[in-house]
Amino acid sequence: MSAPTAASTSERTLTLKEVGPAKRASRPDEVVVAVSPAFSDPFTKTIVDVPHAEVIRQILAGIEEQGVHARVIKVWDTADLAAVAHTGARLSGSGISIGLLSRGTAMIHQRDLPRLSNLELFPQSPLLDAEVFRRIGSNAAQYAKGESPAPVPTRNDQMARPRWQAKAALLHLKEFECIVAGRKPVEVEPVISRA
Amino acid sequence: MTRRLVVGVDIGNSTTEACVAAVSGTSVEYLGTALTHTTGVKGTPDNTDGAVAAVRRALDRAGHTESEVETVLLNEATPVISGLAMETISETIITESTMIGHNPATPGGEGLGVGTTVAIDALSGASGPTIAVVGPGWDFDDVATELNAATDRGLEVVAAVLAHDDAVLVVNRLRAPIPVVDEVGAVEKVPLGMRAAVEVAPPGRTIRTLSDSYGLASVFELDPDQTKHVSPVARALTGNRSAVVVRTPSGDVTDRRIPVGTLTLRGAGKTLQVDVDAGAEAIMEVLGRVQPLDDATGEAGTHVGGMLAQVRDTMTDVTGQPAAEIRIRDVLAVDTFVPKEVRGGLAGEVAPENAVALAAMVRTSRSRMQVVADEVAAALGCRAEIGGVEGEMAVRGALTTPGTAIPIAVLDLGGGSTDAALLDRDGVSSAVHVAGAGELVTKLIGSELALDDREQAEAVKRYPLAKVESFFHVRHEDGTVQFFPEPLPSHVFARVVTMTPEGPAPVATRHSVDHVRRVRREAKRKVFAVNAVRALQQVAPGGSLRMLDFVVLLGGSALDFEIPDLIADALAGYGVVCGIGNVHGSEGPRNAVASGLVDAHVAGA
Amino acid sequence: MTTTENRRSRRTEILEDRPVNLDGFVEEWPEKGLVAMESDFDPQPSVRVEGGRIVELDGRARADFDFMDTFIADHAIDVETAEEVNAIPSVEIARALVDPRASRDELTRIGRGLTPAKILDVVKLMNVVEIMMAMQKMRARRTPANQAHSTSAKDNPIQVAADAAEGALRGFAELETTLGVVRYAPLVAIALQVGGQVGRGGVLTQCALEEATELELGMRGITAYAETISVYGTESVFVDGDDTPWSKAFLASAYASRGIKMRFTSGTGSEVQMGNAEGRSMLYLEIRCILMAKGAGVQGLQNGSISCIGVPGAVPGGIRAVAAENLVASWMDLECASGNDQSFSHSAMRRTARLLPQMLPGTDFVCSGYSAVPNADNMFAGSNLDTEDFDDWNTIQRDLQVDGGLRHVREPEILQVREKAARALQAVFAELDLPRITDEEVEAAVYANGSGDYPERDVLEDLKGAQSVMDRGVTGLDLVKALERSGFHDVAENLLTVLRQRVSGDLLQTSAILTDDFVPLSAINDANDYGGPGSGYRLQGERWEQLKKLRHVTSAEDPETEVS
Amino acid sequence: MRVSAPASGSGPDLGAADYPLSVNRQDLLRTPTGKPITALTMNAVVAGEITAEDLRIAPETLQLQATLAESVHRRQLAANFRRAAELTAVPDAEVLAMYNALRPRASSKEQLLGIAENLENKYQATVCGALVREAAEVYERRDLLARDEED
Repeated sequence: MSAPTAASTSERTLTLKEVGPAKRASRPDEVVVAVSPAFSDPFTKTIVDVPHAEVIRQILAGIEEQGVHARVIKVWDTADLAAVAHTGARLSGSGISIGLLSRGTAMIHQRDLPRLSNLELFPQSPLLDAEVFRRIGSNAAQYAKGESPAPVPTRNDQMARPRWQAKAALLHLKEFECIVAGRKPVEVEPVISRA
Repeated sequence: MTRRLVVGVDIGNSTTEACVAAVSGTSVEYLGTALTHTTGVKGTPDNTDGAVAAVRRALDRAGHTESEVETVLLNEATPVISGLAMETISETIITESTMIGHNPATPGGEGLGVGTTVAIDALSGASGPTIAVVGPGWDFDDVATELNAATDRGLEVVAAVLAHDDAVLVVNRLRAPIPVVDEVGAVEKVPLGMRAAVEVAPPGRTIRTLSDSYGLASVFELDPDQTKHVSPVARALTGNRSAVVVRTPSGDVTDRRIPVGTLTLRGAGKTLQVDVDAGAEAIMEVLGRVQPLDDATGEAGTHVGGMLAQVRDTMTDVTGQPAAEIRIRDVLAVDTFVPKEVRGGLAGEVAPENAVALAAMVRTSRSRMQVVADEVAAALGCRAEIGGVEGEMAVRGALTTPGTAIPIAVLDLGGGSTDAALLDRDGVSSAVHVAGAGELVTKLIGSELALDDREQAEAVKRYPLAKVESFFHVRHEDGTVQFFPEPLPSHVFARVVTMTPEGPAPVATRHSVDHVRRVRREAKRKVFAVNAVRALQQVAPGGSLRMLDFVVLLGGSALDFEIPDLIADALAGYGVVCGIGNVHGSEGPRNAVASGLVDAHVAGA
Repeated sequence: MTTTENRRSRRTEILEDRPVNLDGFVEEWPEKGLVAMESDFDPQPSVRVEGGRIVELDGRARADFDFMDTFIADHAIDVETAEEVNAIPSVEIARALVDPRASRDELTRIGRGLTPAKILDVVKLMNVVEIMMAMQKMRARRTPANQAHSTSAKDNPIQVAADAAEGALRGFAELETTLGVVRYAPLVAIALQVGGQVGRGGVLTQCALEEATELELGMRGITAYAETISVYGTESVFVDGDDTPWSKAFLASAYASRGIKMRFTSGTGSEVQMGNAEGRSMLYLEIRCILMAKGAGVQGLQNGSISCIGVPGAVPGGIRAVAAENLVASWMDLECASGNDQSFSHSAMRRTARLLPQMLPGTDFVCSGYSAVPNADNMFAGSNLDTEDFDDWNTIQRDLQVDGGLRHVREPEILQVREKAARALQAVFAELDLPRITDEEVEAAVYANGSGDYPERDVLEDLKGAQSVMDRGVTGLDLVKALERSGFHDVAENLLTVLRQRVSGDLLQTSAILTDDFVPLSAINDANDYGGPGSGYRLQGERWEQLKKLRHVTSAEDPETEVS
Repeated sequence: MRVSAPASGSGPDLGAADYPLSVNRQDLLRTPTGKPITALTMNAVVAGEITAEDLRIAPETLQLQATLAESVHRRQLAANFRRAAELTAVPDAEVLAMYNALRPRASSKEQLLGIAENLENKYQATVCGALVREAAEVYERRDLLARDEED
């Protein structure tokens, strides 16, 4: 069987089209994906160059494959992962959310948890690839269905520190620059197009 | 009358108990008890450390010092070693990749599609009803685009088989939905150009056609001979929500027995042999014909032989008795099943294979308790003597349970063996040890649930189950709901948990609470209820349980939340009063032997 | 393909493949504090005293003080001398730091009155060699020492005991452990203590945990000191860490009240890493941490960026700033455990260069965690140095004639202490009724390198045993009794002597360690008296003879043989 | 060189030459139970005469170490030892509870002042009490007292 077609490797781009203020939904079969202020604009890829288009596409695919509905919101007034994720969880009909920072760091959160807690945390952004994002989406959807998914295995690399610690700090600072204090979260429609 | 400080010590298989008493004349005042792990194998000099530790700790609790102790009383403990082994005795094999029978969590579409298997990148040359086979590396968007394009060209694409977990995604993007089975890891092994069928049932249902022999016959236009041949395939697919069957010239699904060796049982003047793969019932039936068992051996070079040899070697190490003199005096065989990956499977299919678990038990006549007594005496600077045989002492201790009377039988439910003892009206006592107890239960639970963590299997055995339904409530296995004022820890969210004293602990399983509970209770029943009857029959007058009036349960497993009930149920038909020991009306099922030793000492003095 | 646009030279390809290019480097961004020590956004030094109180600090009036300013002004700085010493031109102070004729006492007197910005102003004038010159003089204890990490990826107590014994024998004065599974802590802490006292009587041990458990193990005498008490340079990050200078100062007194040695932890880069550097340079914020520690009255500080080393390591001059922060800790008269304790670079050359500014002048603890286990077993996420580097370290000591606190030990001696440590722990576990240690495990411990070389433990039983240690209230004294009863008289005596030290409080004084003869050696009775060439600590005599030994040295007498 | 200590402690004059006390001034060292440090022998341990309580530091010893620290110009270290001397009387659990109460936004001003009073009145811990009072004041100014509604 041959390799995938060339089309699949061509770059996709992501636009987050604002549709209005993010509201609390009541449908129990949804997962909210909450992204940080700089996600998709001005940043377009994670710390290890996974395009944001692919991050969102894989997370949404993971959710859809489980037969669960997804809603994407952008959080403007904080770039703290736990706060971003918890904002999403409080708006989510199922109470389950995925928080995402521009550099790729991710977290699955639940409405009733304290803000600083989480269901699953993926702190090592350099180790997150498309496959992991798919599994994060899939697990979040399974939590929403009341199932018990096996946690996505987290990886660890002692040498991530010398390679990525400073870049992560830099991306973090840049993301902070994009915070709009006092601006409420906005519901967005992810538009993914192929170049 | 002088007051003397006496300590009774019971060295058991896994725990050593001590009980401090002040004795003056015939009056006994119990001052304190303590429990430690037994050091070394019961009945060997290694026991000294644990015995001394238990005495010291009990004294500590009673507020006394070593120098005040007059006598330490030890039980005559027979070394008992138990061994466990488990052998899988059946195996499912798929040849020529005939079948994909795994149960992906999320297949796509619904219905049955019958056609010829074609690789997705060869669709342009295909014709007629086609089943697309999609390898790894294909993105779901691209798969959907290809399939839609093929349909637009007029190709009749009736189903698809995917490597990745993409079925719902692909179906959602097709203009005309088709049944799709996904997560087929070894999809490249699917034979191409063959007639095949893909079936997906609606959510909550199971497939109808491919799990039925005549359904398969209709799909593949089989004659009666061929239909006989495919019936194992149908059987293997029963209960699945989705399946793929490929018709190949000699493809097959077989279910074969694995020879794992022969067990030779000798006793009652007979020597009988039984194949272990014949199953537990056959083994226990043969065992019944050679009671009392003199020895058991396994065929050399087989797993059974290896296991029995290992039990014997351990015994040689601890007693110094030559291996040739060591006798295996009891065997318990239990039927179980082990989830195993199917050989030849394409998607990591797992089948529950039959297995037999064996517990074997060895005894030796050569107890070395006198050495322990001498060493204890030296360490504590007091007298130490062997105060009695444990079975008799246990009965004596059990008799202090309010509401009991002679004749009385005790059942000591331990870790490695289940022990029974009887005191009859004539004051004659007898005792027996049978193989299989708590450790075997843990092993059965662990393997049937495929838990690779013994801690979790142990927790499933010990504590009731619940499902964490939100951060603030759990549903217990009996259906009741419990609320919590503080949120539960996040790692138990949505999981099946054991309700341990430290709070809910997750069980790494996708099975429901009901399933886990069934496995747990069945494991306990297969070991303890069976052994209770077996052991009591060996001490009961004439082997008849009806001759028993009172049965008292002792030992750690008597504290279990359901084992006493399971045993009581098993004994209910014999008109026996069965309950949990409460030594001296206060100690529960603990300390029967230790306090029995003190009582015997006082009575004899 | 015929385009040459993307063609690279063979040499570029070779350079591209060098390990150093796996490290990450970033440009400075001073507005956000992503800058080592030279920033236009750091405050200018100033101080004003009114009515015995500091009312202005580094350009900020008292009404505008954040809690770091308040704590430093009220606790760290000598009000009587502040205006006087801050008026001394920075260049004079910097030169005095380097000048052997200026005494350490005089410089600590000046240091006691300086503001954070003034201290920064001084060290900014110094290049890395001058920083090393100053460190040589300002280190509190005359004799340098070293600290080890002794951990196990499987939290295997037998491994920790054996590696602790070997580490102690190789020369580490302090041993630190931590856990993968926190509930294992009591068993691993016991193993560290027993193994350490087998390797060399008098070695001090520590188990890094959350505050309450760490304090409890210390109170019981199962561990001897504590270190992981983190402080930060901005108010917001301090609060994010759920502490304040007052809570940490109280905790410092709590440790001292139980006779337990303790030091704080801080380091450059932590604030910017957390996104709240308030526009200050990394070193300026670290100087605030150092003064906060000083004001709390804690005897010492672990600094040198520690777990944030990837941040200063990625900016220009970052490693110079790290050397400077160690210097400032020493100058402020604190014990300094000087970093080099976290994985730093893919490049062996860079790892060594990062180490030299502490190793060459010597510090109180050159590494605040040299991994005395393979890095794969290092539960502090890997160190700058591990067991594979022992022979390199010993050779560098011999080449440059510097004392980095370690020595080469012949294998038979190492095997002997590893076996004894495992046996002693086996006996202690048996005495305390803890899960059995088999002879097979002891045998494995003698010859093992990492956790994979040991038989698997029954984790469930171990965790039950660990819980029973806590429930039964087992103390250091119980370990002494268990060792004595099981015939390990010398080890029992060693441990009892260490425990007795907490009654005297001698180990609470600055930079205290215990010698082989159990004599407390601190900045009081072993005060650094460096005064230029020929003075201070000199590697000579018996110790130098020790350090001349390596694994393979050709005999001069008989060149066909080796001495070791 | 012998430096005389400032008069803040009431114990003997101590200087650098007295250090280490465990070697040079064993005469000054007692356990909280009143035993001389020389009584902490292995024989005594084996005979069961030593308890964990004997292996703690006495407040008097912390005052001695404070005097020593002052003699070598370590003012803050000495102050810490004097606070520690006061805390020897406070039970372990209470020490930890006080520490937790001092964490940011963990206590109201009244709660902190209550802790200070308790330290001063129950344990005569005036130096520690002052530290807590100071914290209460700074926390109020920096908005670090407990808030009614915590998100």
